[in-house]
Amino acid sequence: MTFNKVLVANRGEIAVRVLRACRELGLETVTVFSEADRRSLHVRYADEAYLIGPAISADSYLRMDRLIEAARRSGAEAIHPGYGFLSENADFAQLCADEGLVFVGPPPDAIRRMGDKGIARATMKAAGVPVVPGTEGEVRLRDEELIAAAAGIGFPLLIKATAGGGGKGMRTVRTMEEMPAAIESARRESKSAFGDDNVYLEKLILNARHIEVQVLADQYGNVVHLGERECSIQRRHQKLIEEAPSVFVGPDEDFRQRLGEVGVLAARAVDYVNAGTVECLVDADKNFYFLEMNTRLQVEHPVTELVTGVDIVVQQLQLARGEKLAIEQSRMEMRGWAVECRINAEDPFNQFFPSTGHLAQHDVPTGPGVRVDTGVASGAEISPYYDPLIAKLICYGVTRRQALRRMRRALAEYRVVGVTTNIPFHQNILQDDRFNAGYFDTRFVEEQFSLEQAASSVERLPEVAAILAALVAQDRTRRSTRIERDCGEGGSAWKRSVRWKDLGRQ
Amino acid sequence: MTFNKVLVANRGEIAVRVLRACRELGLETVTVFSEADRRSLHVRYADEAYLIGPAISADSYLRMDRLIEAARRSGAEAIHPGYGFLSENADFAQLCADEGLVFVGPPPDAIRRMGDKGIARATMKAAGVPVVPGTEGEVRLRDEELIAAAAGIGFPLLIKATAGGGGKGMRTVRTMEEMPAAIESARRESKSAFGDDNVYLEKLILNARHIEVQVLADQYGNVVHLGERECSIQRRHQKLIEEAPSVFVGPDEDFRQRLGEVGVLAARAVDYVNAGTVECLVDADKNFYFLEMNTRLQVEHPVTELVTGVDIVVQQLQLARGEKLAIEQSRMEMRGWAVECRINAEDPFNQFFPSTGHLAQHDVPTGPGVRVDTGVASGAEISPYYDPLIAKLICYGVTRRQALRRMRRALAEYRVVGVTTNIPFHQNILQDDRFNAGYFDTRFVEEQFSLEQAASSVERLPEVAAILAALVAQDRTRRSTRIERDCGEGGSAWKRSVRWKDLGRQ
Amino acid sequence: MKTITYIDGQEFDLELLEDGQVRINGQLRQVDLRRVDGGQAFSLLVDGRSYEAFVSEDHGEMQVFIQGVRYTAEVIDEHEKLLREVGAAARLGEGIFELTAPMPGLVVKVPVKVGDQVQPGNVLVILESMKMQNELKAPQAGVVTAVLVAEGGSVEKRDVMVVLGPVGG
Amino acid sequence: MKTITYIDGQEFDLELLEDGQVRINGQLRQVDLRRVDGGQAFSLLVDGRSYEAFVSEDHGEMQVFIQGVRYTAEVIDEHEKLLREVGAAARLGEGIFELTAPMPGLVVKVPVKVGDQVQPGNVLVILESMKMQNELKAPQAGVVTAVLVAEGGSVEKRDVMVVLGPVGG
Repeated sequence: MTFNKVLVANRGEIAVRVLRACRELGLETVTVFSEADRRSLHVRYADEAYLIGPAISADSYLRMDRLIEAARRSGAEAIHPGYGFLSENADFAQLCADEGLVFVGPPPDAIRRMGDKGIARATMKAAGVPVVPGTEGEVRLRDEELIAAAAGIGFPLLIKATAGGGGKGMRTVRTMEEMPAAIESARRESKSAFGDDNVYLEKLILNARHIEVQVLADQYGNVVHLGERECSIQRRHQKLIEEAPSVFVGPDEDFRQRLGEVGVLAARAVDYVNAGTVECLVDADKNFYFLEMNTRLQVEHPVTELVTGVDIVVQQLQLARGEKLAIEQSRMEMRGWAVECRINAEDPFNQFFPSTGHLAQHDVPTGPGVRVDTGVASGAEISPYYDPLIAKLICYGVTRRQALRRMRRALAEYRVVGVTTNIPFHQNILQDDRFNAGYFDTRFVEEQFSLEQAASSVERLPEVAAILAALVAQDRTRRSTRIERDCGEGGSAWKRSVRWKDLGRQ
Repeated sequence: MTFNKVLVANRGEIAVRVLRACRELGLETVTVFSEADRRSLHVRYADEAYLIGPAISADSYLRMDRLIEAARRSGAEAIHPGYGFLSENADFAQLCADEGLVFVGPPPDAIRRMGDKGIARATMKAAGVPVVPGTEGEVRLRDEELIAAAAGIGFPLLIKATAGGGGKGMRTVRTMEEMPAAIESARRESKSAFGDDNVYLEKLILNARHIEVQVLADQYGNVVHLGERECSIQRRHQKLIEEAPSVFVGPDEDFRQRLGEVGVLAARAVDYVNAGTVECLVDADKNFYFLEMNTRLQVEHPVTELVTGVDIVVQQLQLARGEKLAIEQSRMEMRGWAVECRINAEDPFNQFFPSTGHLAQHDVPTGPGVRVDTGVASGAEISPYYDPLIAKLICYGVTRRQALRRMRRALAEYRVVGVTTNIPFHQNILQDDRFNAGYFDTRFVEEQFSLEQAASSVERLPEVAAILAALVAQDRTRRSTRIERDCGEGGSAWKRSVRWKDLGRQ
Repeated sequence: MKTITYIDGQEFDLELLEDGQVRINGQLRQVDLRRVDGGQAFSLLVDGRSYEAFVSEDHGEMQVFIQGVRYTAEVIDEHEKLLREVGAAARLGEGIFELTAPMPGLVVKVPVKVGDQVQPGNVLVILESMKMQNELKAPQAGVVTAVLVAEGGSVEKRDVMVVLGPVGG
Repeated sequence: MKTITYIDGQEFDLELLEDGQVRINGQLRQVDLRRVDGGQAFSLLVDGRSYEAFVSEDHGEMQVFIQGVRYTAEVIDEHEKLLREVGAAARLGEGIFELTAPMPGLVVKVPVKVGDQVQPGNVLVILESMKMQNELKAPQAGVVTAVLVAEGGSVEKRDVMVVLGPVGG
């Protein structure tokens, strides 16, 4: 079960994150890349890198055969799938096992049982974990059956795709009248996104907060939890800001323990091994309901790392090579506070449309309490083929207040030129009194927060902009005058750059 | 005593560090710069910036009058001196007070009493703090008196300048015969460096480790210590690698407490206020001797911040505005391990000569457990006027082993092009078995470590270098061929860059 | 040098004087601008206030970023402003477009003639400059109402070459 | 394209073939080199091994940094190697220096004549190229033993212009 060479079957910041953990453990590293990613950081950081296909994921990062071939060719003995792509694909985990490769993740059966939401809910219910009331979805209900069940559950409710994720195939329904049309459109979306139109119903928990529990499990039946994360700041079911611990759980250690125990229970119910996350919805009365278990490394794992001191990716690698869990639950404590902002290449002022192009400048903040996990550097191309996450900015403080202060400072230092990012969105959320006081739920961004309104309070400096623009224009005019004169005489670019130093090197 | 606007009377990484703390506290910031520093990060980070003179420190950063004037002009109400420059100048602290400005540091009298090493030693001895045997230096001893005292102290011993620092005016003497000449040269060096030729004698502690204690004190008589740092990895009395806690103190909590109490005792002895550091030499038998007290923020303060969670610069600002110390000694604990490598622009393979020039590339490592404090960015000029410290790379881990692993990983990721740095030195120290095992003292670098020998074990890749050089040369040849052809015909630089994309954008 | 600078449409009269002085809407400011890296990053001091700024130019549009806020900027000289004002009344809302020469050059080809109807993206003039042929295209649909240059002729920067009027106008 | 590449004095025969193949000392390697930012940073893959590398050129000397190690590189073609070998026996250890033209150009001035003794830094030839006058200097002390160009004449790249012999040699 031991291994010395790991293939990272992913890209972007998470590939770099995993490569770093491998390097710290002294493991050799292999990575793969699509044609769009030849210059990416993960290619530059790895000991070896192999091209596996064109930009489209289906033809590269999702090609199991090519991943296995790259592992064979390089002599890698283990594969870390990161998140997304094949990370929750039970068939891929099985294929690795069949090929004699260690899959750095849970056993195929655990992935499978947690992968179908209906089965997962039934399993959890049987294990005594509370689930959101709804149709358990083990069977495929017809439209009439769903409509009949809806009356029992009550409104508002959610229609969700069993194979779904990321908000796809999901509909909120407030009255019985809306049901038939909502079912039809959810089925259609699910069919097109996942190839399966099966849906189930779930009670919509009002004022719910998204709180999740990080668990680690070894092959010998030991399971621990690393406390909770709160990810209620979402937009269309996409997490944007995460923290550990949860401000809602706060100093209620008893509640924290109960949440943690749910995480452990869920992991035990499917004989889980490796790192996983149990997601719950928590209502205002601290009732919590199992949502789903993510059988992989989570984007927001760093906030837990900062407050527990545990390197979750290092743990994954150690657990995958058969080591016994070295963490004792009783000695585990959260210290301080960590907050993560996902820096996406998208325009917060224009419906969060993805922004692509040449990342001319990417200078990340540094200094006390600041961690940045990124997969891009200045000069990178942000392509339209993959998700818009360019970096995770994570700040730590002894208190939530200090962590948020540092986050504000770090966001102000962050420099991105070339693509548009959601940094202004984060800056505005971090100025919001309700956010700072901890009063928010999963609908906060969509229902209570207005970026336009928040942004209108930002100081504008048109006079400074005018001075800058005029000076730069003057510089450019002088420069182009010289180009004309010099090139007319056969002048060289070098000569011009030497002569024109008024604004400094270029 | 309260203030809303702070002038940072420094440059480089420490100015940026202080600016960040101010920003996190919501304070307005002002900074000053010499003509050599117009483009520096500290100028770009501050809300306001004022030119105070030419590159030479004596005409800019050391000009008290201009600093006071800049504070007046900007309306700053407090001055943070950083380290170096005027940070330990009692007259400057007094001048600030006279001008109604808050000096973010200790009272002038505490600076004065700790500033003269002789007085400091006598004060400490009277307070019951052990000092290294030697002449206390309150009086100015003549050569004959020094020679007579040397017999009583025994050899080897050190001749040290009372006004000294950074190894200047310091001589190691092994026999009585060497005394006269050594006194003369130490006096000469001290005279030229500090304008004072007074020297004193100190027993040379063999196999000593440099261990220091961070203290914080408020205006109400409360003093706490934040545990120890070890700084034994030095070269010519210049610290290169620092850690907290000390591997030598290790799990001996009793010893740790005794060291801490010495720090508190020293601070109390001079009615200290604000942050300070008490430096000790510790011999193999855990006897410790007071060396000196640094009455300012220390370069290596971040390692303490990482293991205690205390933001020392924020504390300085809060203490300076008269707040009561909010840290209780009994609740203070060190958690995990932190290591700092000072990244200097100097050539470790050529007698550590300073390296200056255009810093074409400065890409710092990021990711888990990595903190970087720096004052330069890509495009900066490293000038010969100031110290060679371009960045501090600080890594944190739950254990020393993990911190060192992360440091190795981070050093490997660090990219500097344009100036030579001591990164290879750090990489080699971090490969050294004795260093990793914790067996070292202050003479380790000079007596037991050979960079040339260590470097010879580094993997060389001449074949890869050859391939790279040939391809780049080919690219350049093609490019210059085009330049000749195009410019002969009046071609533009733009055209070439559009046509030639084989290796990518330039 | 006097310029008119528009920031998100707001007009500023700007005069760049000697010794780092700038007169903006009548107010004198002490200004110091430096490029701080190899590219688009600048450090700007205005009466001691420090700003880090970035400038990007794309398709002739200048964008300025200061403290995370983006401004669209346009800098013209007084002569140009006058021309605009004179033409403004006539052109306002009528969809008139004047194609001006972005640089001095030689007119290689004019593939349109008066009366032609053009679509956005249609080439109006091919201009050779620095041994490079540049296709200058229609930014909007319209009818060619004037062609002021001939193939083989040369133009100076900002010379009007082709004028488009509104379709059916 | 065939080259001889020296890395810290060690010689490599290198042939750049099509399709990213390189033959180095007889061994075939699959190579993929990309510039990864605007400047001197490269990503190099050699038979799947990934290297991040930096190249800097200063006063004609190429330096290569791979994994924190610095290599001094020189790349010449076969013709140049032959020339060097022929001259090598004669020059070896004798302090002979040949000033070659770094680019095609016009000889503006030759401030030395045969027999002159020069110090390092003394100008030997002023060469105009691309409207720029370049002062080409003596890298070492020596006596001028040959001047092969005349003022007003032109040279091609690599033409020998001035030869220095050892002082008192």
